[in-house]
Amino acid sequence: MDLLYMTIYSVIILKLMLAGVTFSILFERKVIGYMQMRPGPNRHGPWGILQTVADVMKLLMKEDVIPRQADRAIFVLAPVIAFAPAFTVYAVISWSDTIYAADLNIGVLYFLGVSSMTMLGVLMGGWSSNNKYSLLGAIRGVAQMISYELPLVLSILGIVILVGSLNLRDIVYFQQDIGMWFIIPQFLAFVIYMISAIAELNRSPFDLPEAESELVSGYHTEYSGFRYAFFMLAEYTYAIAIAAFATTLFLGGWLGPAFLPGVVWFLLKMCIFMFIWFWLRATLPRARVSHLMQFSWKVLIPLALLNIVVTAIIKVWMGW
Amino acid sequence: MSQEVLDLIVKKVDGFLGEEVVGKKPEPPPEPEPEEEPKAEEAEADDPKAKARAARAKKAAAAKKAEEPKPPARLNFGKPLIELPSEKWSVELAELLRDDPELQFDFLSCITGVDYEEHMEVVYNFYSTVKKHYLYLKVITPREKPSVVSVDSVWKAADYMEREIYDLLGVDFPGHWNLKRILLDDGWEGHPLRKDYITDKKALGLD
Amino acid sequence: MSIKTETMTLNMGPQHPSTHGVFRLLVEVDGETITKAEPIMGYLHRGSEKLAENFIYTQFIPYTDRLDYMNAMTNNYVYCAAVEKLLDWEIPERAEYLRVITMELNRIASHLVWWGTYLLDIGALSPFLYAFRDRDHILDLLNEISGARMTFNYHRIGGVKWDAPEGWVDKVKEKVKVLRENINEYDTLVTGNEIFQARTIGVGKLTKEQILNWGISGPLARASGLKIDIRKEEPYSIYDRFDFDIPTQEEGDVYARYKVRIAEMYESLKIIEQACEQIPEGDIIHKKGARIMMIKPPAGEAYTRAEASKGEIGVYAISNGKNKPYRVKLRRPSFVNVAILQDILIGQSIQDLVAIFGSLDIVLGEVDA
Amino acid sequence: MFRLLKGFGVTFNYFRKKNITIQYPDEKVVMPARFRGIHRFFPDKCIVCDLCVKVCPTDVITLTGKKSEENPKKKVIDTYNIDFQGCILCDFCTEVCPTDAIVMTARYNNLSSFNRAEQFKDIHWLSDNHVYGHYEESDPVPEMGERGERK
Amino acid sequence: MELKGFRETEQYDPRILEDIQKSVFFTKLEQLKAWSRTRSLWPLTFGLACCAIEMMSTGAARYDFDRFGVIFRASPRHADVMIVAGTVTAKMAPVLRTLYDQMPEPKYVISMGSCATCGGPYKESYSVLNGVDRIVPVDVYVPGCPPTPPALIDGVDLLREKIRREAKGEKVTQG
Repeated sequence: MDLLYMTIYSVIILKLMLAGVTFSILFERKVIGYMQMRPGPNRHGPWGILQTVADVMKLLMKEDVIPRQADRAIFVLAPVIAFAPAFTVYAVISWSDTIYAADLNIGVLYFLGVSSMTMLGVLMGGWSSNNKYSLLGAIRGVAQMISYELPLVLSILGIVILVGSLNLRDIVYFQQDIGMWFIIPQFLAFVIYMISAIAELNRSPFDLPEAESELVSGYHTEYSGFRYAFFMLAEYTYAIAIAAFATTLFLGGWLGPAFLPGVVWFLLKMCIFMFIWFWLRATLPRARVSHLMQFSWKVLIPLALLNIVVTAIIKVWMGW
Repeated sequence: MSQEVLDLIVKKVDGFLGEEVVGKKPEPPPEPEPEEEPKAEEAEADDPKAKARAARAKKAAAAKKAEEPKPPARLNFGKPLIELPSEKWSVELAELLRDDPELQFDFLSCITGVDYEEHMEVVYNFYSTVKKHYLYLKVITPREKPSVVSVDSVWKAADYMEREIYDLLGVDFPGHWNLKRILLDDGWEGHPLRKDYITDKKALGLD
Repeated sequence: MSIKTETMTLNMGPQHPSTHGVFRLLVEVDGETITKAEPIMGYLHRGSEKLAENFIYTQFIPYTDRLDYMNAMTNNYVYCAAVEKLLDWEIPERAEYLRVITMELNRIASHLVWWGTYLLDIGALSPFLYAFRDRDHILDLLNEISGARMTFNYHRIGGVKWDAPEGWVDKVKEKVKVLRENINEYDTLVTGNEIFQARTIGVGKLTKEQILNWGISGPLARASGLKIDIRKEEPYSIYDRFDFDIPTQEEGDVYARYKVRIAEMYESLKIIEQACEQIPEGDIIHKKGARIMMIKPPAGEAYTRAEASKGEIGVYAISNGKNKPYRVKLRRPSFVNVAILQDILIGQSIQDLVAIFGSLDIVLGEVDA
Repeated sequence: MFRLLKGFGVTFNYFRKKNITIQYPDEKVVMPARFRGIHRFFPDKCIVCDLCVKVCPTDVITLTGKKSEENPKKKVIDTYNIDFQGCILCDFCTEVCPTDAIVMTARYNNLSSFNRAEQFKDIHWLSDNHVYGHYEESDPVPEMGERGERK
Repeated sequence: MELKGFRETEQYDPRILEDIQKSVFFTKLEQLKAWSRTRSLWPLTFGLACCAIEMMSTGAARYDFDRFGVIFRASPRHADVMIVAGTVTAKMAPVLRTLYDQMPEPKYVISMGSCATCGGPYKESYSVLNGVDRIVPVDVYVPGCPPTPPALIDGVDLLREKIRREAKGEKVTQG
């Protein structure tokens, strides 16, 4: 019986995710458009709803070009490796009190472990397409990934210490008990988490792996048609996953005043995160790779360690 | 003001070259037979015939003045201009122009290549940001194998400009560190800015 | 034991998002630091100088628009000034004022395009859109007076083509106020931004000797402390009647060039305001200049220089008395400034390459003539 | 860090402001009266003086004149065509035309075509091109004087 | 609306045809594909000269290309229309041809400006290719030097018209 529930759940989530990605791409183009005094896509469908649908359909029908010198097997496998972990991560996220898939007691560890595999897809894509720009993009992606995985994990440790368990649902319940979202006591951890999450997603101002102006299109320069669509799908699925993860950790998942059901609260908070990322993309210039690395090793990791020490002291002293 | 600058330059360059190249006065043209109009007739030049004759005389005088040999050092629109044959133009003279405390031509503004059917000319425009004065230097080379000493070791600005003149006019610059075509394709034959270059688009496959 | 590494040649080919057109840069890279850089050009060489030799004098004016298509007015001006020097004509007052106003407006538009595309290269998306909004304001003004958006073909030998439609000068005055506010807003958006400063301060330094030796002019030279601006060195047209100063910086790095260009925009606004006050009435073209087919300068050669937004633009016009120029040489600032790439890039890293190249403000129509 | 956040303020209040886009196909773009768009030809004014053919840098104007019936001395225009694929809209032809026979309208669009031949416009097309940009005939045709012509 | 897909329409009762015309949104698969292709035309940033700046100002805030789903892509692999904006010189022609070959199949070319259409002001120059259709099949020619942004938007609309007509099986004359 549980297996049936799981398969139906995963099929529904896959469909919702495809719709979610399409509309978040449209949402991004509209938000960035309005920030630049232009309406963004509005001619195809009311408010441009059908725009990304048309984009995806067109990409599916494009000719599938695989460069001759490219390493065929890895070239084909790279988008799948990039998408699969980004999607399997949804098993752990609980959308509301009742709607959730697996109540793993090592939820946080599972999330972080699986999500660090997406970078493998980027590296494979960059290396196998036998193009100097994508190789540079992939190498930069890996360097950025390694140096921002640490502050991401360390910043979450603060919460794990307070809650005492890795289970995501316990974290939300804990926030319900103390009646305060973790963003207030753990504000430093929240800032560190946000910055390293942006670096994790390769989004601006850390979008070095696919820096349009320097490396043509970074690691997915040689990908065309639906393989490129797959990479975009992986990128946005992973973005929605990180937004969901951040809401459960810092903004108290589905908690919220009763007049709206839990799921709606959860989705609203995710949209706030998405909006902030699009806002960043519209405003900030791109950071240099060397600054990126220094910023992570010299600033974020010490701050994260400090945060852990302070939370440990508070936990023992306050006896939460 | 620019007249003294011209004399100063002429003194310096001749001093350096050791013989009167720039400073020599042009030998007077063969004695022109006197055919000036008597002034009196000019006065009542109201009838059209006399006025036409006066206009024609004025134009003839201007034409005569034009092709009588100009002195190699003169003022061209208020700026000193000197002419040198290509053998006299050397890197040491260029360094003199740049490093001499009175001249200090440190800014090489522009180099122009010109193809006059009988000879070719390379015109250097100098400007001194310190002394705020100018110099036009024309180097004349024969048309068959035009070659002018390259000054890119003195002013790095000359590097690309000389390559462009080599590319479009075919003037060779011995001493240039990598003299090859800059604007046209490497396999291009002929130098387009020469007067005898026929643009045949069909042959080039462009039409 | 040292790992045996060999250098990789990276080809920023003719079609690359941040090369502002068709410019190829062969870069030898050892890891991320550049060891050798060789610009390859000529992908847009259209041979304008050869065409000039079989046009009458006025027919070449639209071709000067297409050299530096960001700053077409100054190109028009410098070609017309060269022929006027050969003819030694007196230009009527009102024509000179209209020339100065249109040139300064075009300089601001050119700096705005540079500002927008430069920040797009560094990664910020929205400044590009704000810059083009303001540029459209200026282009509408220039469209009203000259009839075209970018290739104005407005100056004529001996003056300008048309008088300003009535009410145009007041429109310019309002637009100057709007532009001043917008440029202040750009300062808050970008100049203080820490990420932008981290990317530009101390990158791509140029010393005074390098500048003079390579013949660099314009904002690049002024960013390294050299106070040379042809509007002050050799005041052409009526620039000696306006009081404006020459913004310079000392460091000579990419951030200094950025600040010099932003300051220059304010100076141009000042010049436009003064010109709009003092503009007199009168005819707008020399009496013999109206018939454009009859212009036949006496034999001679003349070199005129002007301060374009990229640097010193010069025309060396040689005429042999016929109505067709014998030779027109265009001294293009981008062509001279691009040579510095071989020197400035050594030892920098690839991400700085885009920042340094953007700060040179190269326009390919001008590099390849 | 503070200057970084001011940047966010700038983009956010653009987010609130009305956007400045001209929804082109629906809203029409009004070009100034003096805009150099597609030509308009007045056959009766033309005296076949060939000046526009001589002055055009890209020689896109071709015309043939014929003897007029009333007085054999005068000439009347027979065919007059402009090849818009080569025309660079430099407006020299209208400048040299002594009788203002060829004039530039403010029409800037819908001339793109599938093949190059369609852009070769003959005398009939040019003379009834009184659609200025998107103004219909009813809109005031800008008179010569108003455009500040320096005739 | 004349029903192209129905072979013999006589033998049906006219009232039925009436209903079909009114109610059924007739979607042959080909027209559906054309619908999605016209709605998202991704041009390759291929700016050569002055026309490139007009193309950029078409992409800017005032005449927004993004409304039509037109995003400028840097890599030829992602692009499906190539707007040749500027003068194609002899040195640039092979590069343009390789870029065109690198683009995946349903690709179109818009020749923007008189330089790309027939060499424009530089027709007699020694190094300029007279018209880009010597090396690449061109779908739409946009005249002007440079064409104003609305003229470029018209050109893209015309290309859309061409894709729709070809989807209906009608052969559109080649340049």
